[in-house]
Amino acid sequence: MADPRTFLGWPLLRQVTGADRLGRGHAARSERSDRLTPRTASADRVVDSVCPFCAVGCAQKVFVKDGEVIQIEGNPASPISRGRLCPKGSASKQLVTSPTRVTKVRYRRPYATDWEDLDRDTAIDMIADRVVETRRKYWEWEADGPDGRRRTRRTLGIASLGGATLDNEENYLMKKLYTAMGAIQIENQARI
Amino acid sequence: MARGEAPMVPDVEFESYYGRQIIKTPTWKTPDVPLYLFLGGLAGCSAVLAEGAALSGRPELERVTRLAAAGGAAAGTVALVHDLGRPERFLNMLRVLKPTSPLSVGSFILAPFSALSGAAAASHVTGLLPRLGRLAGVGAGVLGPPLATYTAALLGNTVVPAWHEAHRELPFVFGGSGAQAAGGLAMMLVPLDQAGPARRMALAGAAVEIAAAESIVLRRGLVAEPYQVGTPGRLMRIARNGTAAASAATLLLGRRSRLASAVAGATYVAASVTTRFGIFEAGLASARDPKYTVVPQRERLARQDGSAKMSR
Amino acid sequence: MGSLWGGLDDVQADAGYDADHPPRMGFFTDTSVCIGCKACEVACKEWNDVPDDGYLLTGMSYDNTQELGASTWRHVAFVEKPAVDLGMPTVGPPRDADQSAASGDAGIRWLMSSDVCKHCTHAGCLDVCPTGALFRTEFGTVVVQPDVCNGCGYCVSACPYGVIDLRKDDGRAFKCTLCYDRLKDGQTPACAQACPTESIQFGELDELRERADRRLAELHERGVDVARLYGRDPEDGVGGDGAFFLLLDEPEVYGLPPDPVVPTRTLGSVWKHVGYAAAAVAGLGVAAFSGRRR
Amino acid sequence: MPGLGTSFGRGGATTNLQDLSNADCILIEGSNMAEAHPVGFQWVMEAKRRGATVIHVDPRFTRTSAVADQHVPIRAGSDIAFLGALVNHVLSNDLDFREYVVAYTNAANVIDEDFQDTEELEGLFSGYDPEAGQYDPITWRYRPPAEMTDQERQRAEELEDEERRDQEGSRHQESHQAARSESHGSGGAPVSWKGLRDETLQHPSCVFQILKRHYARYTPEMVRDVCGIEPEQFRRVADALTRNSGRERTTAFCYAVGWTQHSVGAQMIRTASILQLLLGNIGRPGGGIMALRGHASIQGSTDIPTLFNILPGYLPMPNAAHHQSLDAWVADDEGKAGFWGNVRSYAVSLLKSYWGDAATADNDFCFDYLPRVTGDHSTYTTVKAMIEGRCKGYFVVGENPAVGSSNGKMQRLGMANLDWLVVRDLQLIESATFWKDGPEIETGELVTERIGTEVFFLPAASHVEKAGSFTQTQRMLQWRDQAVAPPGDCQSELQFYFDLGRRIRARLAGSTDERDRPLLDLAWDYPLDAEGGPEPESVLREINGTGPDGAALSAYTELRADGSTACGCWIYCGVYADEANQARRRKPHWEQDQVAAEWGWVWPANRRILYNRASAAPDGTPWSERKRYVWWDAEARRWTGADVPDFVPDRAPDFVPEEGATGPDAIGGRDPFVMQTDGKAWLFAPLGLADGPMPTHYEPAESPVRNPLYGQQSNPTRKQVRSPANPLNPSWSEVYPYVFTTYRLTEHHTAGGMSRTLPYLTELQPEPFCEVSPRLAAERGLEHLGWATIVTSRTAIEARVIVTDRLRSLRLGDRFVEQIGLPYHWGGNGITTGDSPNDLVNLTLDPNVYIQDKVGTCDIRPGRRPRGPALPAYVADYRRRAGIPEAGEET
Repeated sequence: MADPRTFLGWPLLRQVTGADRLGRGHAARSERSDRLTPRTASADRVVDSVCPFCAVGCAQKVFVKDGEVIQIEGNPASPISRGRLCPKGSASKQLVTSPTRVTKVRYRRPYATDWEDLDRDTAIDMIADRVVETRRKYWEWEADGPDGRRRTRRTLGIASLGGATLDNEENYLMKKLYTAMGAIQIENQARI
Repeated sequence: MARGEAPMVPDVEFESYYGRQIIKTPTWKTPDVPLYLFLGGLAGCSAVLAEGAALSGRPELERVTRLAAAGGAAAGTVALVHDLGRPERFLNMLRVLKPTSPLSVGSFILAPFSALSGAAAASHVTGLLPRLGRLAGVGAGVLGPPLATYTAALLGNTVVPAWHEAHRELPFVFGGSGAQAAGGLAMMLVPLDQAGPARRMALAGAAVEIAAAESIVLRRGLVAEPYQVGTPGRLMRIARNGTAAASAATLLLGRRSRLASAVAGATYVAASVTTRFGIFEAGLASARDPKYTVVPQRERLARQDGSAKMSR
Repeated sequence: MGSLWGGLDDVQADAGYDADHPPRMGFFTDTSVCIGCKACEVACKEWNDVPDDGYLLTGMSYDNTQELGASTWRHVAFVEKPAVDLGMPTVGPPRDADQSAASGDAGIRWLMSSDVCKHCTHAGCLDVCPTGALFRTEFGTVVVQPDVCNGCGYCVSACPYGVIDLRKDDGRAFKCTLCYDRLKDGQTPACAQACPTESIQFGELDELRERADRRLAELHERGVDVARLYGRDPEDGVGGDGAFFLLLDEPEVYGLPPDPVVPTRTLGSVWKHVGYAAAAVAGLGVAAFSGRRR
Repeated sequence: MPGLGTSFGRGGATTNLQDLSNADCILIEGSNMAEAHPVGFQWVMEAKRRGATVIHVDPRFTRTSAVADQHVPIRAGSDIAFLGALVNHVLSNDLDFREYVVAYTNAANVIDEDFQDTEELEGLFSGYDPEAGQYDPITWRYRPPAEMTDQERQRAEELEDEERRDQEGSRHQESHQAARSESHGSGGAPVSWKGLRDETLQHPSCVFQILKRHYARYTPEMVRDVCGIEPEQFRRVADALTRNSGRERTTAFCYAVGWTQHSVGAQMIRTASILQLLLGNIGRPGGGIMALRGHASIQGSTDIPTLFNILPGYLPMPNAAHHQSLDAWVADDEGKAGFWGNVRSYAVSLLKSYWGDAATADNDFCFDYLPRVTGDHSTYTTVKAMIEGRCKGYFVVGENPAVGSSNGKMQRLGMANLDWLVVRDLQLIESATFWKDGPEIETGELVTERIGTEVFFLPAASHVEKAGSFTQTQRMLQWRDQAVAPPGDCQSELQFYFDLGRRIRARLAGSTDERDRPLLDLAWDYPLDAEGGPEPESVLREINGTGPDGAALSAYTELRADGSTACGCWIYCGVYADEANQARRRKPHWEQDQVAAEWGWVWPANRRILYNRASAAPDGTPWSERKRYVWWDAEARRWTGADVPDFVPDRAPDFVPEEGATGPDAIGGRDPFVMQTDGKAWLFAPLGLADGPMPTHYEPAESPVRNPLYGQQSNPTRKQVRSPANPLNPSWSEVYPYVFTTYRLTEHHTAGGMSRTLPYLTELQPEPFCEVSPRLAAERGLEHLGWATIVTSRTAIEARVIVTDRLRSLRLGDRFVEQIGLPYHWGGNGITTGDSPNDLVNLTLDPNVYIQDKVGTCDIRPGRRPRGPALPAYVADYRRRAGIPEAGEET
């Protein structure tokens, strides 16, 4: 309520002098209630997105303020979802701003009992080394087929799982790189 | 007319959502609120006694009752503020005056009463500004009865079945109980010769309280059940018996034995406190079991022969 | 002055708003199309930053949320009932009627309903709130002002539906605000926007009531006799709800009171008896001194 | 996919979600749509509001059943018996939409005289090789047309030799078969000619009569004994379907993993396809088959596959036994009728987008750079390879096999035997921490200090921290803009894999080894965005394809085989038409009609309902005013209507292709299924499916009952993963008497990584539970909210018990079958944890797509499961009592 000390702000006065004699509405309003606006009204920008959970493809509006996601809700313009979301889609803000999200690389040494830190650049270098090494070690030019040895030009040492939650562009680059690498044991959720 | 454990009403058939309660259990904390109910009654009636004592020249009685009024009001206010979820915002109680809210009306009774009874007691004790003190005392006396009885509206104006059904009797229970407490306290602390009015106040209050309380407990229908069974039932019986005993002692020995008067007074006060706890617990019990909400409402609907309460 | 119970056409005017106030907004929840997905529960919490309140498997069918409260402003109830007491013959081939309430082979009925604050025409919580924290908004909804509420808890005992409650670690009372901030910006409340099957419909209360009447007639015509409206009648014990329902069973099956009444309806009698009692106490006081000297 | 692919020519949903609102009847089976696709379900409710009948067939009474008009409880895994009986009902009562069936399906085609049906061979088709466990489809072919031109006869012999060489030559032709079946995601299986047709449907060997005989024994009484469905309710469903089909009314089917995850999964979808074709609902508004995909972009991850047996656009991965040159690789389909006939231009364009300028005509456009497959390299076989130490490095990207994949123990045992493992996800999922707190650590089967796997956990960017496109269940590509930058070390897969590729190429820069040419010649330079990753829209543009002048193409018909065009995925060509990201279009639906063609982009060619030529009668006029959709505009001599016509735009309805025409020219005016080599929808599939031309009921690998229809108990061509870690429960065993089925809850997401870590979702469904019927609860002494242990020969898990009438005890003949429901979201990590039901599941795979049978048998006991080493002992004791040999050779 207005600071009781400023006599004029006292709601009781508004109640007695105004139309809200029982003090159940207009007289009882606080300044905060008068100034109240939705946080999305002050967003820096609204970005068009799509829910990451299931394949219905509900369109989402992502409100951003000061580089942070402040709200994710359905986009009424979508002919598929008409602005609606399910419980998972409605929890998208919590998904992307979850405090338990990992934001640092974790590394586990062989036989170790716990994680340790590792900076990302080094980690990707180490992974690249391992890919090249494992590819070389398990490279196979030919394999026995029903009609004798046939050229296969591949490695069975490297496998990959994943992508139904990923973008088409990501799946494309992964398949392109793996294929050029000769890795063929590539799979994703289409199989489970 | 001791009432056994067995409820007066047989088990009833009704549907519910997995047996869960429909209304919320009141969030008022015990002992804060039952104590506040008692202190309000004590302070209010003590202020009335104080005025009587001042007018009839009973200095001992006046001193005790003025202190009781001021002390009771102060303690009550502390209990009330302590019960708040955000005690630091207690002043918001005076933001608006809402006749639809007994607690809002009550705040505008308690606040001035506390000030006036405090001033009266202070002036009486220190002797400063006697005339102003007397004037404050009169004010407190005037606000006494409302302070003692508005708390019944506080409970009566809820959806808690046990309280709401008893909204006609509760004011008399609280008023009587307040008088009984004020009288009792005075009987304890005031010499016999000046305690006559206290005794009479206590006796009359007790009579009113017992009559009103019994009409609640003995009421036909399910909603009286919380006052009969379990802890609330026991508390109500203890209070009633205590009050009755105190009244008997007062009538027989009240005027002659200082000790008897004190014991009776104490019993009166104790019984008054017990009544408040009994009524408070009965309310909680009636909120926790959905049958006390559903069955009476179903009966009410049936009585109106299913008129289009709900358009089919 | 202001009316205390019974029908009331313009709740905003009654609360002191001038004539150009917006129309009264509300919810109509058609539980016959609710699929129990709880999107409303999550969307509400996500928008209003309502804290999560407990991970407990209750065994109450798919309802682990249990009830409305200070940290649950939307609660989807689940009731599994044998289809037999449908008030309709279940033996033999069902008519082509819309059997949305029943599985065609008389096996089972699974009722689902998203419960919410009723934003009553005569709101017990609003009436008893001593600080004016609870107030009637320009949209006719009932909202707690968190900067005013001091947690006295009186509203909790005055709500006939058991909706509002104090939040344990916060002390203040909380409940659905019908997204008061979104309404100020012309937006749809978060739960109504999320609801996949538009079981929760938001709009002007008058228009919602007409829509509900049409839907009820449509269901009755299809043989779903158990359908009834709850809280639509402006003459009921709370003067009609701002958020009313189409149910498929008795209200108490969903945990709703069959005949809710705002306590304020009997306040007159309450104050009258308090007055008598006060007078009695005063009388006692006088009598106490008028007798013999001792 | 092959279920739809072989039937209609494309492996995607034939319709879209909004169109369901035009249906007069909707059958939802193998799906719990209200719970798994709640927002899509609004369209079913829209149809219901307009008076449509909604039928839900599901082992459990779910939230879909609650609002359905009819719930039909069915024994999990017995769908083909139910659907087959519906086919039988339609055929034996002549309730089919005859004009549609004769014109648009291969009902009239006469099949080879050597063909023998399961009725004659006790549950097997002709051509079964018991030793290899595979079929030789040669006897399933169309009988050649009476008179054939010399050219046709010569072509026929040529193809026949090729077929014979294929079959005899390659014993291990599984992947050939699988690749062929899976590759019909787009482009039906090739048959050499249009075959002899008897449009009166009387010829004893015509498809129509073969179907009649095949399903003759699928009677309502048989359905009661196999599925537990009362005949009276079966008839109600049959009436609802037939009453709501034909010229004036249409019925739609919706299905999801309830059909795909079976050892006969593809055939379940085939039965639905046959039924919808007989009822004449395919290609029409309010009709079709809505394949409800699970993950956000599962359709996308098969169109542009991170899968072992296909390349983008369903081009098959070259097979070592057959494809040692570009010509050999495209020979199977080149020249056949239908758009799939242009496969060479699609293949060359893909190679150009992979290897750019290095791919020239004289080096077969770098065809030789492609690695070749030699059989089944699916995930379960790969995991077996890991356990046997043959696979050493593993990337797990946005997936959680430790909980999501079946036989979880095998997954973890495999990962424990790797050299290195890279996991990329938002949260620390069970697949990343199995070495620390996996179930096997508790039982002692694995010891942390003895697990040598080096594990890298790299945090991923969320869907709002990267731009990109998903392909949704209705084949729609929708673009997401980037809202905020990824926090900390998080990065998108685009950034990670581009960077990884760059570093690998740097390490091989100087190499002269032939092995490294594909990496060094890879077209891997993309314009970079602010964060240093490839510009996502540039990758989409590459997928769309570019012409000789580098400009974005607008239709796959512009692709050329001479290397002048490049295209990352031919079926997505058009998504970047006019140099604009069509997937990013957001025209509000209130500014469009219900088809809403200007929102996002749908493959192929932004067509929303596939095969929509069939929404018009053979003469090109709409079947009815009520169901008008696409029709022939005689004046403009073009097909027109509410959607992009799925036909050659200016080809008249009465057009008859000349002899020997190939590719699109061979499509006749009455051939709506333009991707099929004979332009007709296949009731009978002469080729393309590993387990038979017509769906046949077989019991799941683990079943409580004998197959009442045939001596053949399970799918004869099912793929068994033989490993000590994958023992099978013997069927109709008293030790494992109950059936269990796993499923999802609305409140959680698949393996739980994206929902069990969120408070708002976890509080809605906080603990793992199993659903049992009151009768089973009484039989086994299970208490509501008490604990239960569920055990199979793989392992035992515990879960809280929910006793509910929604699980019905099904009466099969003279006995009861009890089914136990198990939501599978839980695992060792997250706000609430629990055992993973997928640990119970055995690995018996569908021969076409290698998906596991999610149904199995089990036992259930009250109380919590044993802890520590006592658990494997408890499970082993069960195996012993069931007579399963310990870790020895599979019987």
